[in-house]
Amino acid sequence: MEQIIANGLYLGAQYALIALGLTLIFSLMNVLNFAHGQMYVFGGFVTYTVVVQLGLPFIVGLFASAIVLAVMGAAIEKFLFAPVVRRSKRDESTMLLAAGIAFFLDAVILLFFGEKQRGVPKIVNGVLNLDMRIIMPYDRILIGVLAILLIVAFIAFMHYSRTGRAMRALAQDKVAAQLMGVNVSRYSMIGFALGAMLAGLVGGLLVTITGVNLGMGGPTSVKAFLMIMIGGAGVISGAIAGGFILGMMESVGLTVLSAYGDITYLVIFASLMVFLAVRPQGLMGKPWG
Amino acid sequence: YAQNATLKIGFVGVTSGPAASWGVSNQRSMETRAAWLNELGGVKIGDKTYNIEIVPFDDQKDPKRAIAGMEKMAQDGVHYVVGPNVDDGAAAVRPVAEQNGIMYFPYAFPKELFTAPASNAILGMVANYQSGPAIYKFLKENKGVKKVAFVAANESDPLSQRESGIAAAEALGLEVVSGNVTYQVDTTDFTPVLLPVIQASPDLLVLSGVSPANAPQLIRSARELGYTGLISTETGQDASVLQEGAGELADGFISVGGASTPELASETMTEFVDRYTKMFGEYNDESNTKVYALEYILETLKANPAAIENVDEFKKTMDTFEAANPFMKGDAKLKYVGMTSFGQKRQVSVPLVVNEYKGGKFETLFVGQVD
Amino acid sequence: MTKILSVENVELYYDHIYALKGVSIDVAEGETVALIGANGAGKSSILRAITGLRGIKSGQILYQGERLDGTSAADVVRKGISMVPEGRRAFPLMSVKDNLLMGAFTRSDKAEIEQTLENVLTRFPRLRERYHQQASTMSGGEQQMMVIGRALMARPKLLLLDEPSLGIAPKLVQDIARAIVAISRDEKVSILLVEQNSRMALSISNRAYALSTGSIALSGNSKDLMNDDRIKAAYLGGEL
Amino acid sequence: MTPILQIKNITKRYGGLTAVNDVSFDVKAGEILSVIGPNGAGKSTLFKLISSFVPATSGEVLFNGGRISSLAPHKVAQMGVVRTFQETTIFRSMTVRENIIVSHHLRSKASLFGFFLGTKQAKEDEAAFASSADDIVDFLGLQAIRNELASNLPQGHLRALGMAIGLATDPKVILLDEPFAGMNHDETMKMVGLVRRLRDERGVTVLLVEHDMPAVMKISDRIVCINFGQKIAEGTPQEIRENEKVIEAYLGSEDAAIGM
Amino acid sequence: MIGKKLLGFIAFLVVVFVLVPLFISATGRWDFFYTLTSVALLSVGAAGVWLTFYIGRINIGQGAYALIGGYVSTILVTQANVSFWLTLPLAGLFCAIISVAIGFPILRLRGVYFAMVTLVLTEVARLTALALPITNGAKGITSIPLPGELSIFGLTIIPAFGTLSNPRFGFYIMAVLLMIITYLVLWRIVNSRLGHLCRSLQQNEELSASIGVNTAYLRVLAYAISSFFGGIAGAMFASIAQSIYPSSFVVADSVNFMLYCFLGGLGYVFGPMLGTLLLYFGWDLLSIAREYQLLIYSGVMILLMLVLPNGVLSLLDKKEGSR
Ligand SMILES: Nc1ncnc2c1ncn2[C@@H]1O[C@H](COP(=O)(O)OP(=O)(O)OP(=O)(O)O)[C@@H](O)[C@H]1O
Ligand SMILES: Nc1ncnc2c1ncn2[C@@H]1O[C@H](COP(=O)(O)OP(=O)(O)OP(=O)(O)O)[C@@H](O)[C@H]1O
Ligand SMILES: [Mg+2]
Ligand SMILES: [Mg+2]
Repeated sequence: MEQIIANGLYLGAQYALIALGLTLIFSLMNVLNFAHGQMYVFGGFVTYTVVVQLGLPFIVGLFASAIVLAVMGAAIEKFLFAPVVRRSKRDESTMLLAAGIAFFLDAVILLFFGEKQRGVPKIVNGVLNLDMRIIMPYDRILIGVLAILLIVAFIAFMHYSRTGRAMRALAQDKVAAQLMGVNVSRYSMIGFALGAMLAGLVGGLLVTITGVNLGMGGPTSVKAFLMIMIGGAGVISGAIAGGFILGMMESVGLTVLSAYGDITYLVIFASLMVFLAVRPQGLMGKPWG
Repeated sequence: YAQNATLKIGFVGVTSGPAASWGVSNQRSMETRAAWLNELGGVKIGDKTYNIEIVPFDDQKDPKRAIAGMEKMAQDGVHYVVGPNVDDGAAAVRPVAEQNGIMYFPYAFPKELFTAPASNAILGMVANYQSGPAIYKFLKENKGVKKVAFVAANESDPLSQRESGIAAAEALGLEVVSGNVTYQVDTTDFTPVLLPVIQASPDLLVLSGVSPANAPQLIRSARELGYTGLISTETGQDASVLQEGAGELADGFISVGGASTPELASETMTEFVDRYTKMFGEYNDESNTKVYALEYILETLKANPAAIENVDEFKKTMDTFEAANPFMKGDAKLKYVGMTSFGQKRQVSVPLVVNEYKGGKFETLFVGQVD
Repeated sequence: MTKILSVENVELYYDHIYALKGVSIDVAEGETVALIGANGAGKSSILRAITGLRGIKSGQILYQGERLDGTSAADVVRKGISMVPEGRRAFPLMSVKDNLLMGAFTRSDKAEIEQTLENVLTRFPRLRERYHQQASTMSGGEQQMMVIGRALMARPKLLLLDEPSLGIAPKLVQDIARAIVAISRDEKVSILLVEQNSRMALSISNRAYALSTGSIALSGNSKDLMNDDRIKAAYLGGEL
Repeated sequence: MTPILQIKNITKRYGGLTAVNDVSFDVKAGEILSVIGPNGAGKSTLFKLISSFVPATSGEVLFNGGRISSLAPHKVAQMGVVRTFQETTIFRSMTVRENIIVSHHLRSKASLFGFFLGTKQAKEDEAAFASSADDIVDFLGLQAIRNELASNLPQGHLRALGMAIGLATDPKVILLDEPFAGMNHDETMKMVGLVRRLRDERGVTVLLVEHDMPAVMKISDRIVCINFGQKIAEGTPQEIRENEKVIEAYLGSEDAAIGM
Repeated sequence: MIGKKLLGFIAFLVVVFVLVPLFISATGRWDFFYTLTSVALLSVGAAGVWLTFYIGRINIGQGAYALIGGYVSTILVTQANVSFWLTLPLAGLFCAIISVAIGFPILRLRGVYFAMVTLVLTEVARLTALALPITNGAKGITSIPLPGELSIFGLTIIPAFGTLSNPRFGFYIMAVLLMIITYLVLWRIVNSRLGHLCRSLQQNEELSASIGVNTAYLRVLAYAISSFFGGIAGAMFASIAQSIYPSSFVVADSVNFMLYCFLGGLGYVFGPMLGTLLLYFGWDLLSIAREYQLLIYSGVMILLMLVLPNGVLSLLDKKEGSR
C-alpha cells in the first residue's frame, strides 16, 4: 500500500511538472502545444549530451536543458505561433502548426541525437527499503524531491514575482493587463519560453532514471493533455492536481488491475473519458480569462 | 565502378519518428555492407558484376504506408526487400509481395507469414518462439530455474511474443507465476509495473519483445525492487544502451544477439563494425543480426543468377543453398532453415547466440542452432 | 490653465462601424471632465483611442503637448495615464493585493510602491479588510473601488474612468462619487469621467461633454448643463 | 382572456448571487411590455428564464396557460416564444439573407433527410422560406444589404438582423434584449416604428429590455422595472416616470447630486 | 451555374476513371494505383473529420472509427463469411451507432476538451482491440480473403477480386467510387438545409437553439455521419492489406486525418480531399530526401501554415469570394 502511494507521488510529481508547462502556454495563448512531449525529449537529450558526451556535472546539464529549451520556446512563439494566431480565422489552426512543430522536432532529434535510447548513469546509488513496505531508490527520491521543489518554485514565481503576476494577469484579462502596462507580445513569449523550459527540465531530470529516446515525445504529450484536461485546462492548480491524480491512477491501477490482464490502461483512459463527459471543464473548473 | 550494372535491393521499414530505432540500424547495416562491396568492385553474380544500390522506403511504422513502399519496390523492379520491422506491416505487404514476385525479409514473427501457402517471406532472424525455448531450457538445466514471469509492452508484437513465450515455458514444465502484466511504451517509471511481478517471486523474469529503449529501465526497476533472480529477453539488445541505462544493475542480463562477441566475430564482422561506425558515427549492436539479410540475398543470387529477375528460381535454390558465413569464425554456414517452425525453409540460419551482459559488453552464454 | 490632454477631431472605426465621427475634447491640469451619453454613443471608444487600445482613423491626440496616438497601450500607462475600464475588469482569480500590485506594474521602486499602496488602502478601508480575498468573490461595488485603487497605484497624472457607477447600487454610487472628488483634490490628478448616470457625473465634474452617436452634441460648464432642459429630457424620456 | 405569458415567482441564483429574485408579472396577448432596470439588474437573465435558456431556481413560466419553463430551448422556440440577444448575436459568416432563411427552420415541413434528398416538399419549403425571407427583408428595410456578409454590418443593422432572425421563426411572443442599443436617434425611432408594426400587422406580442428611455417611453404599453433582481415597479410609462423607487434606483437619486 | 458545376463534376469523373488509368498504363507507374487508392480512402475518413469541424468540433478520433470499421468488416468476412460488399455499409453503420452512444455525452464538450477526449478515444479503441478475444488481440487477423464477387440476379456487378489479374485496379476503382459518393453526400449536406444548420451550429449554438434547432440531435447526427465515413474507410483498408491489427489505425492516423482537413482548408468541402492528396503524395515524393524526409516534410508543413493559415484552398478567396 505505502509502496503504491510512494510510486504515485513520484510519478505525480514529474507528471505535474510536465503539465504545468503545457497549461501555462495554453492559458496565455490558448494554444495546445502538441510539441510539448518533443520538447521534453529534447531537454533529456541535451542533458545527456552535456553529462555523458562532454562529461560535465549533472547540474550543468540541467541548466543547459533549461536554457536551450527556453530559447527554443521563445523563438517558436515569436516566429511561428504569434504570426499564425494573428492571421488565422479559427484558432484551431494553431493545431496544425503545433503538430508540424512536433514532427519537425522529432526529425531534428533523430538527426542530432540518433535513434538510440540514451541515459545518464545514476547520480546517487542505493535503495531505501523499509522492510519491503516501501522500496525507493535514492536517486528516484532525489528526483522526486527536486521535481516537487521545482513545482513549488514555479508557483512561488507565478505568485510573488512581478513577471509571474503579469503573466497571470495576462491570462485572466488581456485588455486589463495592457492597461496596467503589460506588453502582451513580450510576456506571451516569456510564458511560452517558461513552459518549454519546464518541459526541458523534466526531460533533464528523468534522463538519469528513465533515460530518453525519441519515441517518448508523442505519448508524453498525450499524457500531458490528459492531465490538464483532468485538472481543467489553463489552471495551474488543475495541472498539478491532474498530474498527481494520473500518477496515482497508474500506480493504483497497475497494482489492482494487473490481475485482470492487459486492460489496466484501457480502464484508466476509459474512466478519464467518462469523467470528462460528466465534468466537461475538469476539476478546477473555470479556465483563466 | 561505373561499368558495373546496378542491383537494387529494397528496404521498407520505419526510419523516422518515434519508432525510428526499429529500422535505422537495419538500413544502415545494409548501406554499410553495400558501400563496402561496391568499394571492393561490386558483386559478381553469374557472369556479370553488380554495384549494390539500397532503395530505402520509410513506412513510418504505418502498415498502409508499408504497402505503398512495397508497391514502390515493385515499381522500381526490386525483387528482394528487407523489412518491414513490425507484424502489422509485414502482414500488410504480403499481398503486394506475392502479386509482384518479391521476396522480403520481415523482422516479424507471425508464423502464417512463413508457412505455406505464404512463400515470399523469409524470417530474417531467430524468432522468439525458437530462442525462447532454447534459453528457458538452458536456464532450467544450468541455473535451476523453476518459476517464470513475463512482462510485455501493451503492443501487438510484444504481446504475441509473450503468448508464445508462455506456451514454450509451460511446454518445458516451468511454472508461469505472472503472465499478464503489461506496460505502455511511454512508461517513465516501471516500479509500479514490476511490483506485482516481483511479488510473485519468480526466478526468471522474461521481458517479452522488449525494445532496447525499455530494457534498461525494466532491469533497473526490477533490481531496485530487490529482485535477485535472472532476467532475459529474446530480442536483440545494445550494450552501450544497457550500460548507460542500468549500469552494473544490468550485469547478468541474458539476451539474444548476433555474432559479434569476441569469441565468434570474424575479421569481416569486426571490419563491418568499424565501417559502420565510420559511416554513421556509432555502432548499434542490433545490426549484428540485421547485417545477415543482405548477405543471404546476395549469396543466394550468386548461387543461382537466374534468380535476379525471377524469385521462383530463388525459392528453388533456397532448399539446397549453402555458403560460408563470413561474419563468424570457424566454418559456420549460411543456409535456409525453418522446417520445424514453418514446415518449409523460410528462415535465415543465423546462429542463435545467447549473450550475457557483463560490465558494458556481451559475453556469449551458448550458441544454438535453429533447424 | 494648461491642457494636459486634447483630443482633436478624432475618427474611429470598428471594421465597418463608424464609432467616432470627429470628436474633440480637452482636459486641463487638475480638472475633472465628464463625458456623458447613451449606450453606444462612443464614450468608451474615446477612452480606447486615448489609451491606444484602439487605433484611430484620423485626427490626433496630444498629451502634455506631445503626440499620444500611435503609442501602444503599455507605453501610454508609462506616460502617466491610467484607465479604469468599462465593466471593471478586475483580475478575477487574483487577490485584492495582487490586483493592486498589478496597478504598480510600471513602477519599480519598492518603497514608493508600498507608500502608494498604503494611501490607497487608507482611502478605501474596505480593501484593507478584504486584502487577501479573491477578487471575483467581491461585490460589484467593492470591485469597483478596487479597480480605481488599482489605477491609482500607477500614480497617474491623468485618470480615465469608464462608467464607475455601472451596475452599482445608488448608495455605493455616492461613495464612489465622493472618492472621485477626493482623489482629484488630494492626488492632483486630472480626471476624465465617462458616465451614464449623468446626474452624478455632472455634480462632481467641472466641465462636461454630451456625446451622441459618435459626435459631441453639447458641452460646457457642468453646473449649467445640470439645469439644461435638454440634458434633463434626454435622460428622463425626452429627446436629445 | 388569459394572459399569453405568466411569469410566476421566478427566481434564478448563480451560486451566491441572486440574479432574479421572485419576480412575477403577466403579459397580455398583443401588448408591448418593456423591462427596464440598471445594468446587472437581471433583465437579460429574466429573458433567458422565459425562453428557458437557463433553468429557473424556483418559480415557473406559463405560455397560454401551459408550463414552458424546464422545456428545452428549441422546444420553447417551437411553441412560439423566441428571444433575440443583447450582444448582437447573428450568424457572422452568412449573408443577411442566408441568416434569415436558415432561421426559418421551424417552419419546414420536410424532414432533414428530405432536404438532403431535395424532395418536392423540401423544394417547396426552400421556395417558401426564400420568399418569406424577402418579405422580412422588405419589412425591416434591409434590401440594400440583403447579400452583405453579416460580419460586415454596422451595429444598427446587426440589431435589425437580430430581429429579422427572430421574425423568421414566426413567433407569437418575441423577446427583444436591448434592440436599440448602439443605434443613433433616427435608427432608434425607425426601429420603434417597426416594433409597433410588428405588433399591429403581425399580431406579435413584444417583450423588450432597453436602456434608451425615450424609446421605451414612446413604445411601451406597460413597463416593468427591476432592480437587484426584484420587481420594484410595474405600470404605464407615465406611472413609471413618476415612480420614486424607479428614479431612486435607475435614474440616480437627487441627494446623490447634493451629497457633495 | 449548375451547368458549370455539372461540367466540373463530369470532368473530374473523366480524370479519375479514364485519364489516370490511361496515364498509369502509359507510364507504367502501377504503384500510383495504390497511392491514389490510399489518398481516396484517407480523404473519405478526412471528409468525416471535416464534417465535425463543420459543426465546430475538433475531431482527433477518426482513427478509432477506422479501426472499428476495419475489425467489423474483417470479423464479418472471416467468421460469418458475409460478402465484403455487404460488410462495407455494415461497418459504417456499426461505427455510426457506436458514435451515437459516445457522442451524446462528449459532444457537449467544446474546443480542446472535445479534441482531447477524441484523441483518447483513439487510444481506447486500440487498447480494446488488444484486449478483446473476438479481435484476436495482439495477433491481429491475417489472410483475409479478397472481396468476392457482387452480383444481383445473377448478373455480376463487381467481379471477385481474386479472379482479377490486377486487384489493385479493382481497389482503385472502388476507392475512388467511395470517395466520389462521400464527397457528393458531403457536398449535398453542405448545400442543403442540413448544412446551413450545421454552419449555424458552428457559428453560434445558442442562437441556433433560439431559432428552434435541436442542437444536441444535430451534433450527434453530424458526428454519426462522420464516423460512418471513418468506418468504411477502415474496412476498405483492412481488405486491401488482407490483415488488420490493433495498431492498424493509431493516434498518428487520427492526427493526420485532422491535418488533412486543416491543410486543405476548413472552409471548403473539397479541402480535405486536396489536403490528403498533398500531404500523402508530399511524403512519397520526399522519400528521395532519405534521412531528411521528415525534416523537410514538417518544415514545409510549418511554412504552409505561416503563408496560408486558413488552408491551401484559401488561395481561391483572393480571386473569387467563393466559399
Ligand atoms: N469591439 C467592437 N466591435 C464592433 N463595434 C463596436 C466595438 N466596440 C464598440 N462598438 C460599437 O461602437 C459604438 C460605440 O461604442 P462605445 O463602447 O464607445 O459606446 P459607449 O458610449 O461606451 O456605450 P456604453 O455606454 O454602452 O458603454 C457602438 O455602436 C458599439 O456598438
Ligand atoms: N452565467 C452567470 N454566472 C454568474 N452570474 C451571472 C451569470 N449571468 C448573469 N449573472 C449575474 O446576474 C446579474 C444579472 O445579469 P443580467 O445580464 O440579467 O443583467 P441585465 O439586467 O441584463 O444588465 P444589462 O442591462 O447590463 O444587460 C448580474 O450580476 C450578472 O453578473
Ligand atoms: Mg462604454
Ligand atoms: Mg442584459
